[in-house]
Amino acid sequence: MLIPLEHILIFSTLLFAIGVYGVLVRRNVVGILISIELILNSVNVNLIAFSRSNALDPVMGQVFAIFVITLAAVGATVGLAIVLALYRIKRTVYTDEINLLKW
Amino acid sequence: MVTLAYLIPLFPLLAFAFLIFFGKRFGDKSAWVAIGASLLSLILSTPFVMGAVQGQIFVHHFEWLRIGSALFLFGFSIDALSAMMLFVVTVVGTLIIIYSVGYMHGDPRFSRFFAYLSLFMASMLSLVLANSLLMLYISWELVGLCSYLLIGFWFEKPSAAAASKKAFITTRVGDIALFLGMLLLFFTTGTLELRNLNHEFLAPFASQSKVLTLAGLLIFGGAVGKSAQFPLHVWLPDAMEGPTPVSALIHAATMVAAGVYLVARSFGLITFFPDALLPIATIGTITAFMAAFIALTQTDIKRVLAYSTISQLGFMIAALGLKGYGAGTFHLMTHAFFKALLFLGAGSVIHGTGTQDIREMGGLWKKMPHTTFTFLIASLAIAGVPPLSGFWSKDEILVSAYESGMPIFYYLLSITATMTAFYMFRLVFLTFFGKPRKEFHVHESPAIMTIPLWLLAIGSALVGLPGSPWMNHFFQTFIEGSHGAEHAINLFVMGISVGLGAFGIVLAWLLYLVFPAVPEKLGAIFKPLYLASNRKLWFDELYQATVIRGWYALSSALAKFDLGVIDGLVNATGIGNLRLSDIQNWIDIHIVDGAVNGVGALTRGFSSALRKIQTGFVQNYLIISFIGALMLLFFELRK
Amino acid sequence: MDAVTSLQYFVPELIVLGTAFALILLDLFVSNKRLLILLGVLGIGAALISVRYPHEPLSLFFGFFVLDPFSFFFKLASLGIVAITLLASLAYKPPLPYSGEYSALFLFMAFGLILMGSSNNLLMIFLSIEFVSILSYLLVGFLKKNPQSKEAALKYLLFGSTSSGVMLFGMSILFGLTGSIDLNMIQARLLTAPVSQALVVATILLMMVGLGFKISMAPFHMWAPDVYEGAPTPVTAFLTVGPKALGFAIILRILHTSFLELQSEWSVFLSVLSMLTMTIGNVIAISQTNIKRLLAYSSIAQAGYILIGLAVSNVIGVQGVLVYLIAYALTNLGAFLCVIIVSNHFGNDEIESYAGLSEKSPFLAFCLTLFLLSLAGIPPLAGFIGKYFVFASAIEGKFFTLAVVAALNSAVAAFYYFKVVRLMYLVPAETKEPLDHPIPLFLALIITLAGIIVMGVWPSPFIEFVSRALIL
Amino acid sequence: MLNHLLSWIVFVPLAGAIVILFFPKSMTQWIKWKATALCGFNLLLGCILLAKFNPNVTDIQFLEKASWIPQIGVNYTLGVDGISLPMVFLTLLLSCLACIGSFGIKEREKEYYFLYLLLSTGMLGTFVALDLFLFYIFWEVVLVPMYFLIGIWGGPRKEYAAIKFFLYTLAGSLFMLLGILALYFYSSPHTFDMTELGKIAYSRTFQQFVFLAFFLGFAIKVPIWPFHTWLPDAHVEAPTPISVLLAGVLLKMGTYGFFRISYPILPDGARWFQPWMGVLAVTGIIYGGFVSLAQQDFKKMIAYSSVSHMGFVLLGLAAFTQDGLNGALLQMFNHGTITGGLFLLVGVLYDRAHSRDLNGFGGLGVKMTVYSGILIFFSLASLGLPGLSGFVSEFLCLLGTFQVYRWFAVLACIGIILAATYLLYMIQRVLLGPLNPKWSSLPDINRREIFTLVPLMIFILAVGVYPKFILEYMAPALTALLAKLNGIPF
Amino acid sequence: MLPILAKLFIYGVLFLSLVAALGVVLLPNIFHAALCLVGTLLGIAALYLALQAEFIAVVQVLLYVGAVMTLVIFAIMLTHRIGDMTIPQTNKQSLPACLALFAFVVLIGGLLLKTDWSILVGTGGSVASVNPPVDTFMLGKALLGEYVFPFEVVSVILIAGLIGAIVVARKD
Repeated sequence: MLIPLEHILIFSTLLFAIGVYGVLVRRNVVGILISIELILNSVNVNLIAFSRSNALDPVMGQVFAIFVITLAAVGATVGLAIVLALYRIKRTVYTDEINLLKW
Repeated sequence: MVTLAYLIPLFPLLAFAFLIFFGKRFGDKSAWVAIGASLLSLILSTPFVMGAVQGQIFVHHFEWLRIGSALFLFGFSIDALSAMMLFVVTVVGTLIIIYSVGYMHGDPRFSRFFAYLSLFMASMLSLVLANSLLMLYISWELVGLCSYLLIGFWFEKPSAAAASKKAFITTRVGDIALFLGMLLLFFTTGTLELRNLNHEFLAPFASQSKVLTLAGLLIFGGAVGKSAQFPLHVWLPDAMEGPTPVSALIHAATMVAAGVYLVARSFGLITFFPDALLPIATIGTITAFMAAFIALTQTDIKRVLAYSTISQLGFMIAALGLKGYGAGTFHLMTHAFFKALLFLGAGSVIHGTGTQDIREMGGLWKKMPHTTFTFLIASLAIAGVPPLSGFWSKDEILVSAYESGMPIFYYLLSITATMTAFYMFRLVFLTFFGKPRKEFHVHESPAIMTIPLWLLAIGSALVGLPGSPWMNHFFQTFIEGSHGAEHAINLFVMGISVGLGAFGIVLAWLLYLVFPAVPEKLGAIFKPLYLASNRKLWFDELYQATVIRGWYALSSALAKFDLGVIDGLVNATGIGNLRLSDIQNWIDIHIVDGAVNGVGALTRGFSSALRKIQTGFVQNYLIISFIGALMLLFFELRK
Repeated sequence: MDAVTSLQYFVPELIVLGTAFALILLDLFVSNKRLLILLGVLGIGAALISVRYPHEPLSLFFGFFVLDPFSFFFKLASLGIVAITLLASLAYKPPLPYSGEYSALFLFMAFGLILMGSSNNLLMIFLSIEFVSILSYLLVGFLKKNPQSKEAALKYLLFGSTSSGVMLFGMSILFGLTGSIDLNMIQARLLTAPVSQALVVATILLMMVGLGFKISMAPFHMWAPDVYEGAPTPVTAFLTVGPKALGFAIILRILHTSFLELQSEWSVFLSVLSMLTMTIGNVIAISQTNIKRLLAYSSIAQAGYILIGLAVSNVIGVQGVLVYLIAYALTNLGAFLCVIIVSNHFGNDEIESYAGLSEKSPFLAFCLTLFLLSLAGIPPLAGFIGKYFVFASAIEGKFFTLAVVAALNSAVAAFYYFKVVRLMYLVPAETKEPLDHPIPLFLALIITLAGIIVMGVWPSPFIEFVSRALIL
Repeated sequence: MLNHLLSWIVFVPLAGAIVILFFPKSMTQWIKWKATALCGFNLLLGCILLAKFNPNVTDIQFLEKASWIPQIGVNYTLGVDGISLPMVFLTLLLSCLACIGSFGIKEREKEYYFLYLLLSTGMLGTFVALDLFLFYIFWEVVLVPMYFLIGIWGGPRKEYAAIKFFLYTLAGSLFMLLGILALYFYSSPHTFDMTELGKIAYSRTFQQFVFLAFFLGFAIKVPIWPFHTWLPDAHVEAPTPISVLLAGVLLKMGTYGFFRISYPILPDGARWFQPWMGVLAVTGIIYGGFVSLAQQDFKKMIAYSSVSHMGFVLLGLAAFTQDGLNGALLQMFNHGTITGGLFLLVGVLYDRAHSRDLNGFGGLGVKMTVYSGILIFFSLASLGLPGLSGFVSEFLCLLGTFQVYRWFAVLACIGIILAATYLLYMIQRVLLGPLNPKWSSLPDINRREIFTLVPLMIFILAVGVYPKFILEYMAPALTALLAKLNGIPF
Repeated sequence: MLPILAKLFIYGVLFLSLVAALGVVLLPNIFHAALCLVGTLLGIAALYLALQAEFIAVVQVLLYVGAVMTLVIFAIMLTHRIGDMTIPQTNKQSLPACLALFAFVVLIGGLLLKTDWSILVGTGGSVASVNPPVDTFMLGKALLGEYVFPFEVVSVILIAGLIGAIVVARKD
């Protein structure tokens, strides 16, 4: 491995944090969805890194990562479908304008 | 055969039960049930009285209640004192019931009246016969109940309704004292049996004199309530709201005397722990004097008699307190007769004139000869004119006071005796003599009323004789048993007493018949004194202002407290919950704001900027959750 | 066990999947769409019949699907819950669009729930949770032209995806720490390898974010009221019960398989969260005016009670989680069935609509009252048995503060449950027009009602069932 | 049937309730009579129970035991002893009378009688259950019908009163549940059986805590000052027959709990709490009396008088003496009959006048002679007139207390005076004085109403005149209890 | 020399990825943000290559950069309000989010750094590469062998998700 595991972990943690930040502050729902992709990617980075170093079975982490990517795709699909459906009714993609349900 | 004594109170009780359920159907005839019952009691009690006169004691009891080691026996024990009371209650009671037939004629609740009277007879008889203090207490309360019911018999009158309540509650204060005294006695000596209240039995408990003195005083407290002694005397004058036969029977002859009876009953206890004697004598004397003083200026015929009763009861109590056991009980008996007679006479007058105000009466003697004559006999008796009954008994009391070694008692009681003679004859002169001050269609009462009057008059005249030297102080020997004191005649006291009595009568004659204008002037001159007497020393006002008002004020204050504070607290927690809910809700609404404040780490300006954020905003939820998770992380990793 | 031999033990799941695919196909040909939902119910029924009690634990598909009494319990629970939900959906008004797909999605959901109950490694846990979540997002947003439904779906999706992202992050670190995704192996590795306990606890917490989201545990409960309110009522009924129950199953499995040695760590924060959850749920519920929202907060509070058993995690506590889940599932489904009938009639879910219900439809009011009483934990109904178990576990485990807080909470809870009861019985109705009870709803209502009464009066078989399920 | 007499007694009303559920609403007459007949039948069973009961035995009789939820050690255990028997009988009697008294209910009869019978089952079960779990279930079962009975058929503020009653009691009973669980888990082997638990010597601190938990549950039910505020509201708003049961039976459940659970199982805790019991009792007696005096509402006055009278029960309990315990138990019975009767009487008046304002009446003694006679009778019994039952029990309570806490007994006597004050004040305002013309056409009490009152009067009089006959049932069991309390192995 | 250059290159890529990620969350124009995401994803793919996970790298590029980004941009185009560029793209909770995340990074990062990962694998070296690189063949065998069950489950999820997505998003 070219770089120490710790550095990769720091990278993924930062990526995760940035992703969460995006989720927390992005007004646009699509923006939030792509921020979630950042989170999932940070997870994948971890998984791949660990599968090279610590895993009992090197395949394990990679397979996990593949499934994560797949489910991220499904999640994105479903999410975008819902966003589209909502946009059709409310003509908005801004979270702070989606507040019929409250209290 | 002895158990027949149970029947004595039972007959009136059955009469009561019969009358209360079926009385209405029998109308005027229902009275005869009551009369029959009390006659039966009278007849039944004769052998017991006779036996007691011969020195026999009848005892019988059964187990009423047993809780662990505490055993309560009910039954009767008839000794001299009970026999004397039995005699008085049955004789006077029967006569008064007969009299009532005439007096209550035409009343819509006629049968009810006799039902109550029967109940009273039953309770009073069981009080007299009771073998234990507990049973006595039970009967004691029951006579109180009858008194309540009968005072309020004409309950449509608000004053009667109020008076009955006042009577019951005031006496109940005394009853509580009695109750506590009873408990104290029970837990100290382990017995409530009245027969045990003698010196032999109490001897082992001599070391506990403080407790038992207190017990004695508490028992006396019961008598204070029941016998209308100072300071609980206020109920008795008001009790005159009841029908007059009731006043005669309950509030003159029997029930009020029960207090005296109780003190006489516990005489063994009181004398064994003599510290209690002085307070008793003092209360008695104060009552006697005070009541006589008030009686001087009353204008309501029954009220005069009521205060007179209080005064006479004070005499008896004082006598007992001055160790004049024979004197007190003797006066109890004589007083029962002449005071009953006085009340019945007054009843007859009221029946005839329709008023109770003596200022409106006058010159009734022509129209009501029987009433007048019997009334006069009774007045002479109470004024202590020899050889009528009152003379002998009152003289005994004065002798006791004289010999007590505390002259103040003697002086006060003597002055009281004078006042007694004065106010009684003021009453007699104003009512029956002089000129009629108002036109009435006066008529003499029917025979059914006058016959009891006459019978009682005979009694009033003669009942004192057994206690006179002519019969060798038979009564005193009888009542005090073998260990009774020697009775020498104190001629000095006797002379003074007769003189004072005569003085009172003459003074009354002068003031009310000869110079009828003088009393008013005197009243004006001694205005404070007059007012004090006329306004009954302001006892009612005082109690109203302090005790009663305080009582109700406390009550309403507590009620408000209950509604406001305790309930309020409960509701407040409920409201608080709602409030908390609102707050929580509000947090949900202004999530960031709330959370930010909650975290307390973010700047103020930022918080005010965040306030504008709308609700239902998913990223608010997310950040809350995220911060929550972070806090958990801190919480877990702080170690 | 390899994949082919595993299939013989996989019959119920295959039936469920087969029915689901069949429904998608049949949707093209069958015109009576209600029939499709009914078919879904029948499929579930068939699956239920084919379920066998595993006398010895089996690891199917190379250990990716475990068949043990615990998963058996949750399999039955999942199938039952989905069946009742489908029955409830049959009579929902307005009729649900795309009934075929709807029914199929629910069958997939049943499969997903079974997977959740049978997962024994991080990968399957992630997959099954994500599966159930994705289906849930879709079902919540199933109503056409209904902004609330779509909004709820979106909120659910955003919250859910983020939470599973956080959970995944935790899982990835755990994977790094132990080198394995198998729960048993993780436990073994944690015992032998010199791992930093702080980091392990941190990963537990990160995973609890995702799992806590599933069971609507505070502070990850915020989505629940909005989503429950916006979703179609049968879906709400399902969501308050199904994913929540299976969420508990997974938490139970993870904590008890991998992290039993760390119990002193997690039981503290779980008991704190338990108190927080029930208090928030109960207190906010008081001021609600919409019955669905009220029940939403109530279900948050109920999760708080169940968490007691989990936090204490003694034998009676773990039993309590399952017993409570049965009771809660029956009761909450029943309550939502009543809500469906009422909202079918009034077209809204306002609590005011319940005024005088006892006059219009005495049976319905009676049922709803019993359900609410059961939720409040009044004996002799199922809810009390559940509450008894969790209280008992707290007392036995000496979690006295927790017990007292729970007791106080129960009293508070009774207040808002009785708010509804009050309206039904104490407030006169404006009209006397009776409500109609569609047969499938009525049937489901009878099942749940009988369930809570029988379980309350004679809980023995249920407890027996639960204690058998806990032979892990 | 005789082998399972207690089960019959408990579940006959429940069976009746379920049957009623299946009858159409319109058959009101049928439902009404059926419910009454059931209550009467149950009372008959109660008489058989009374006849078959052996008063000389201290042990539990008519014991029925069956395994119910073996996994958590719950048994179905029923039985009566001298403590519960009077309560069972009282419950049966009042249920029957109040059922007849319910004929005045004119709306939603089906629901009413269903709930009424359910309530009966709950009350009876509470008194005969010997398994703590079962006890708790019956205890809670009482709450729900009560909520509805107050809430649906009550007065103007019924909703508030009903929910207040419900939440208050529920909160208390949840603490009791915690106490029950603690008893269970700290016994070995684990058991809910009250008799078995009575044999276990728990540590002192444990007993104190658990005693407090139970105390909360019971104190709210009794209600002991200051937990009493639900009572006036509930009483005032409840319909007459329900007030009767509330005062007559439900309040007894709380004090019964002390007799059945707190005292025998937690004697150390009880001893520790003894002085506070006394203080609360005396406070309740005086406080209740004073507040009662200030009331304008007839029912509220009687409600507060209940606080005062139940204070005597507590006082007797606090005494830890033979007399005190006997007095307390007897006072429970007597308060049930007396206050039950008073509530029936208020109901009679309310049905006619539709008012309970004490100040608004006056002079009814003229028009309603029989009524006033009966009212005076009950009032006198309530104020502790000797010869009537109230006196005997108050006397015993005071007798018991006097040995231990002399000043408490003295202070409690203020309560006796207060009782006279507020009751006579009530009589004065209602019956005496000039007749208020507004009420001049009120009919007197009718036969049905008299019929509901006469049995109570008979009991009041009988107990008052010769209390031994009822104390004979109670005394042996209480002797055993006292021995346990004083630490004598029994 | 070469390893150092490679190292520098990798670090540079990682840095740029982070910058691009920041762009994703910070850029006001959502379209730019999406493009930034592509950058991040490519950077991560490069990292995978460096970790010798070629298959994953390829999947990353194909699936993410290809499919997902297409979808995203498609959605942006469908829902974007033309001329709305002035609307702020971030909400007002950026500061608390910032602080919270800073705390999170410090906390978790600290824990991660404190952990001695080398001990866990028992090699003692600072740069641990104990596992051999996984080639595509091994992955394929695993996916259709040991991991066939999750693989099939994912396929079911995909179907169900797609059907559901169509139903939900469908115009009617």
